[in-house]
Amino acid sequence: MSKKTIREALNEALHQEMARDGQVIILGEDVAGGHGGTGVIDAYGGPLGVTKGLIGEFGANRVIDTPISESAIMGAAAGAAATGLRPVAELMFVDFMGVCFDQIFNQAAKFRYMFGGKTKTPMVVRTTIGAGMRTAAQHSQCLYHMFTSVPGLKCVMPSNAYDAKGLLIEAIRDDDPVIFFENKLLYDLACDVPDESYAIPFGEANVVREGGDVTIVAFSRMVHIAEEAAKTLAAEGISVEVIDPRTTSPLDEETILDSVEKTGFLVVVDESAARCGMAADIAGLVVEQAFDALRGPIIQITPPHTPVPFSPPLEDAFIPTAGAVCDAIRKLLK
Amino acid sequence: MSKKTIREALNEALHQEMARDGQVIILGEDVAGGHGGTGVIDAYGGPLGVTKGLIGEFGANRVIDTPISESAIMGAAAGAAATGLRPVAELMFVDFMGVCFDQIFNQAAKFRYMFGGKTKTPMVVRTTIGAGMRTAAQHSQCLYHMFTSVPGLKCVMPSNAYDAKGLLIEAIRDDDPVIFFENKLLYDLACDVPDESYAIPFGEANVVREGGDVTIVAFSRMVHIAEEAAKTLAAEGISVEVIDPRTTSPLDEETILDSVEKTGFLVVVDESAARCGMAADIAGLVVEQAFDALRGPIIQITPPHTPVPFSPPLEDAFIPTAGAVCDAIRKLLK
Amino acid sequence: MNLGNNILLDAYHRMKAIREFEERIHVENTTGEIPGFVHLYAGQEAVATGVCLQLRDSDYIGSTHRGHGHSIAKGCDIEAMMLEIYGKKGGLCAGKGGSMHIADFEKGMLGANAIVGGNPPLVIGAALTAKVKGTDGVAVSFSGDGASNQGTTFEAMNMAVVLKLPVVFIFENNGYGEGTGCDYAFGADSIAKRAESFGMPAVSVDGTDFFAVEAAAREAVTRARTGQGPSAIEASAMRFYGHFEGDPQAYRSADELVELRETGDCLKIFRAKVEKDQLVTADALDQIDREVADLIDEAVDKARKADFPTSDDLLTDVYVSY
Amino acid sequence: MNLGNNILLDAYHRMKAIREFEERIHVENTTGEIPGFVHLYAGQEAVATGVCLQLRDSDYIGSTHRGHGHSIAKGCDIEAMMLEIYGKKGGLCAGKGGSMHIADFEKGMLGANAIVGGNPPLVIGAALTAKVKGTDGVAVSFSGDGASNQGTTFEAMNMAVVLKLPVVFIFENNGYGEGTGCDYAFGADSIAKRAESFGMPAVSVDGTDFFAVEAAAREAVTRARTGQGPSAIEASAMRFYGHFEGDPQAYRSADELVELRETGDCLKIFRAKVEKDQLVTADALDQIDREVADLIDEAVDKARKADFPTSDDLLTDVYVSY
Ligand SMILES: Cc1ncc(C[n+]2csc(CCOP(=O)(O)OP(=O)(O)O)c2C)c(N)n1
Ligand SMILES: Cc1ncc(C[n+]2csc(CCOP(=O)(O)OP(=O)(O)O)c2C)c(N)n1
Ligand SMILES: [Mg+2]
Ligand SMILES: [Mg+2]
Repeated sequence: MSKKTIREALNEALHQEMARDGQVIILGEDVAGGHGGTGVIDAYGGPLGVTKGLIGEFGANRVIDTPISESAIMGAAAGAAATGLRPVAELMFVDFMGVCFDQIFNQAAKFRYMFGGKTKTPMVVRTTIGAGMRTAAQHSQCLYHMFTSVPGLKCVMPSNAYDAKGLLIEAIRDDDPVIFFENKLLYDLACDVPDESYAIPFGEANVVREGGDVTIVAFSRMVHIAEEAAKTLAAEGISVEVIDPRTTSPLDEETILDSVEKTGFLVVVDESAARCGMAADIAGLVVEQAFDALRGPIIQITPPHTPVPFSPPLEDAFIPTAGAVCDAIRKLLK
Repeated sequence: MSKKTIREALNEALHQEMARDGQVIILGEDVAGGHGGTGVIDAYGGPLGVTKGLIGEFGANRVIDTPISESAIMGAAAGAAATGLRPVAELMFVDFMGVCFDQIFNQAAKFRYMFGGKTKTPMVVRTTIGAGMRTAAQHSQCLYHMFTSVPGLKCVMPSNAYDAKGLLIEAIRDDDPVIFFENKLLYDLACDVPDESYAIPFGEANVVREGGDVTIVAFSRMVHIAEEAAKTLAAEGISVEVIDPRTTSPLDEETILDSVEKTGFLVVVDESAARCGMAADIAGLVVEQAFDALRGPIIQITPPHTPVPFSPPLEDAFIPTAGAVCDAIRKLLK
Repeated sequence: MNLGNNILLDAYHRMKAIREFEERIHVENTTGEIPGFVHLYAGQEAVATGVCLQLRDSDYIGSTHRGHGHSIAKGCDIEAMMLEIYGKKGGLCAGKGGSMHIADFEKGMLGANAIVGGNPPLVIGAALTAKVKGTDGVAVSFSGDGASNQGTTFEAMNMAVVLKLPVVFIFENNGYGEGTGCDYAFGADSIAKRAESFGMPAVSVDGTDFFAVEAAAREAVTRARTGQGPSAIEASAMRFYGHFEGDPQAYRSADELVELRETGDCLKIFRAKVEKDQLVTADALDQIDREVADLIDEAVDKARKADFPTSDDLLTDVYVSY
Repeated sequence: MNLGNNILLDAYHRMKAIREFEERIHVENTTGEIPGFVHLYAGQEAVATGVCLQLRDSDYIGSTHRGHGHSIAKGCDIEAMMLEIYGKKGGLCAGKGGSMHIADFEKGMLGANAIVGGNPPLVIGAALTAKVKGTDGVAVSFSGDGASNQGTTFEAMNMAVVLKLPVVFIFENNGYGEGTGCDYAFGADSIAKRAESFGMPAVSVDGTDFFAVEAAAREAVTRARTGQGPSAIEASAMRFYGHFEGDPQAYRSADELVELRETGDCLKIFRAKVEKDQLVTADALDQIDREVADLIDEAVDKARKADFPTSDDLLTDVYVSY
């Protein structure tokens, strides 16, 4: 056990799974990098460094650099998964889903159902999400609400390094297509992570913080915003329960509903979308399943219905803040 | 004024707008059809007949058959819109969004914002939605929840011929990118439609039926399912208000909230998705904005979280039914 | 090369089975018992057959919306296919897929595909499996002339060359994509030449000539199987029926259709050739005709009588586990 | 063809302005004041300039993530660009777009584009406008070697040929897509040949030779302007810096970078040529150097001092009306 960043934890998970199972392969743009250049191979190791060192250990037959052709990458992963491999494909930024979504949502996601249960598609798509890096409208989105709405896909979004490793190992071993969302701003966040291999089951929320007055459900980096808010409010005597579902599909409905039964108040903090996003999804679940427990409106803290702006003050105003969460909760409990 | 089907109403809207404004063009696969064949031109007039006759009147310079290249079609429409035309592009089935979504959600939708308000993109994407035609998992989806979640897009889904004509004319005249969702099962549905041109503003819900006991919000074909349920329940003494928002983005929040203030109960009937769909969106809105008026849980009647199945009994079980709506309301009011 | 009696009879059997299957669906479709869209493959039988004859069960093919022919040629069970097309529980996909999604992984049939250009990326994935595992497996993508203009198809071709994958891209040029002529929708002169410019060998063949398709496919499949990378074949053969059943085909002249039946029928052409060269006897072919007719009769009969799935089946098979 | 003194000075001014702009951002970026990703165009100036010299304000170009050079060559205001890159309210896009989204419709700059392969479909749309309206407008798409493998790019090429649109596709082969060599990612031998197989004239030129680019672009733009349809140009010129600022470039050898500066500098090559042939005086070029240096100084200075937008601006400009 030692402190590892999310980047390191993911890299370790990939190393361990590739060593364990020869069917696991990696493919994507610059997952190694350097092919066809005058410098060294593994020059990138993934644009954000997560796949570094894998080609050295497992070779170019299993760590496969591709052209910039996302439909071909996702299709190759799906086709390989259906015929006996366990590909981990990289979609560099989730914002690029628009050039390859068909292979994910119409092909991989639907194979098993369309074919009457006669196949499985054990692939993982690793992709990055999140605003805050000043990368503007086409490199900062979360978009996991769209994937969550697709039957046949599983959606995973770790908020810390321990979960990142355990969930990625689970994703690789899972027999269904899994979309694994990594928040760009969290890669350097470290915590204690066991050296040995372990898997965290999907559909089991992490109660990050227990509390009795109000429930916050938050995803990915927003978990940290929620925790920050919870700490501030604790000093004011407000006891906040923070739930990190970790996977949106499957979703641990029970933990959320139980918490609201206890607190009577719910705030959802989510970066995906102001409309038809995860916040609405959770609110809709709770007002249908736990109405009698509710003692006030369900508050959705999301970005506004705008693209992600470039300029720092605009982007900062775009992303949900702990301050906004605190304000909402204070108002709710007044 | 005479009875017209939705197909005829849409065709008339296109005729009138093309005649009125030389900047309006149509492009897509087989919007005329017959080019390069041994038979006649306008052999298709749109795969579902909506654009029939237009090439005869406006010529191949303005009614443009394309290769099967949806990214190029949507991109061409966006690029043309940004440079001075008003393209109406056809995406034959919304299920094909996966091969061209980038041009819609990252390009057309975001131009204005990314470019600081210095451009406009007046394009319409006409597309078909809906299960019930036994066309299975890749030709039966609704998916408008995904488009609704995208800032910069407007989303329109008429449920009758009168609205179809007025909303399509509005869409063509609108200066923002509009996605226009036509339910395949409604094309032959007729009602009185004025011969002259008229526009229906976006963001104004149609209260299809007034009632005091419970509010139903329903979209596209589900409006008819809701009406059917309302009729059945009326005979049992339950007075149902049925709201057809007609556009999901912008959304007429006020009409929905006012209705729930009056009735205290809400059921959302929607075919788009069981997760992160329009039903959750509306439920989330209402539990945040009209909590105090709510007298019971908000019920979401949607298809299950499965792809659309092919076999008739399965597909019939997949689509929300009036029976299910009635049951839910009876239980709610008990 | 001399193919030998058994192979020729096998080829004729597959082609005839496809023809009979499609002709029969054309008839049965009018009863209203067949749900949804069907796209018939009749006229193009020599292509699927000439190609699939080169393949083993462990090789994979990816197909299109017009997939019955590929499925039959690859060895899918005809009865189970017919049940699927009727939406019955005993169908190859338990009634959940229908005509546009017939798949049979045991037979190396990766699936019909209702997205034009949907299958080429998937097929390179199947080829990648063979390459990574070091088997001598081959994967074949069938696409139409229309699909040859879809971006996904281009990407798959380039990636196959880059990764030197054991793939063959078959482009079936049947003259039309829906109601638009290939010559209109295709900017260049030749699908084969365009494929070649992606860095792989490519040829054009007459898709109504089984022997031409067979020879080209043999070469391409051998190339793939021996680690020499991808190739492409453009095979031209018109479809006998409309784009889908119910298509009035106003984009085609009556003359075209008459001439097609006269000069473009791959079964007639095959029969004429093998009888003339005395490669197989007319009797043997007649015998196959009868067998196939019985087979299809029985398949339709069983499909009509079989049970539908029930609403209990709606929620199963979405995930392996959830 | 003799270009004349004015044109040559104009060309040098544009190229030098691009170079200075990029070199300066390379330096300023280390201060931490420039938000986000920047991708520098230095090394490829002759391409943007040789092409954009053929264009009018009413013609359109579509660009990439590496778009500063195209923007400057097309006439975008340098100060407003710099403000945009610094995220300031007075920027060309009001600070909402940044380096990867610079656009200026008044100048026919349809936008940088952060999606690889994003612009070719849009550019054919601009060309469609010209065709439908019957103007003699032209639209030019700039793409990288990496983007040449993206499906959207292929689709745009085919559609442009089918509709005979006034488009020129420029492929800037700078040897790399991110950290992957073009030779690896590209299955065929030549981007130009592949483009040609789509049914349009295509040539390869040395992208460090302004005169070669200029001549090829003139021919292609004239072809488009006179209704003869699309063409393609592959122009090879390496980028001087990393893929993005901060890229350690381990995929490139030190030798490559040294040699590049020595033999692949389009500005040096231009200067040597025009001075040797006595087309313009060294003085005149030096004068431009000074002007440009001042221009960029001032732009950086203004950009640093300018105001950021405020949170009030967050919600505006999503829709024309909502
Ligand atoms: C992405 C996509 N676009 C459009 C369609 C509608 N569509 C189905 S088949 C077809 C024509 C395909 O033509 P071709 O590839 O030549 O195959 P053929 O039908 O001739 O066998 C079209 C346009 C689709 N299913 N998917
Ligand atoms: C669809 C998509 N895929 C991947 C990326 C990430 N990316 C940005 S630039 C780039 C390399 C592009 O290479 P090339 O087209 O040669 O342009 P260059 O950077 O050399 O100018 C990549 C992979 C992206 N922005 N969009
Ligand atoms: Mg065809
Ligand atoms: Mg490059």
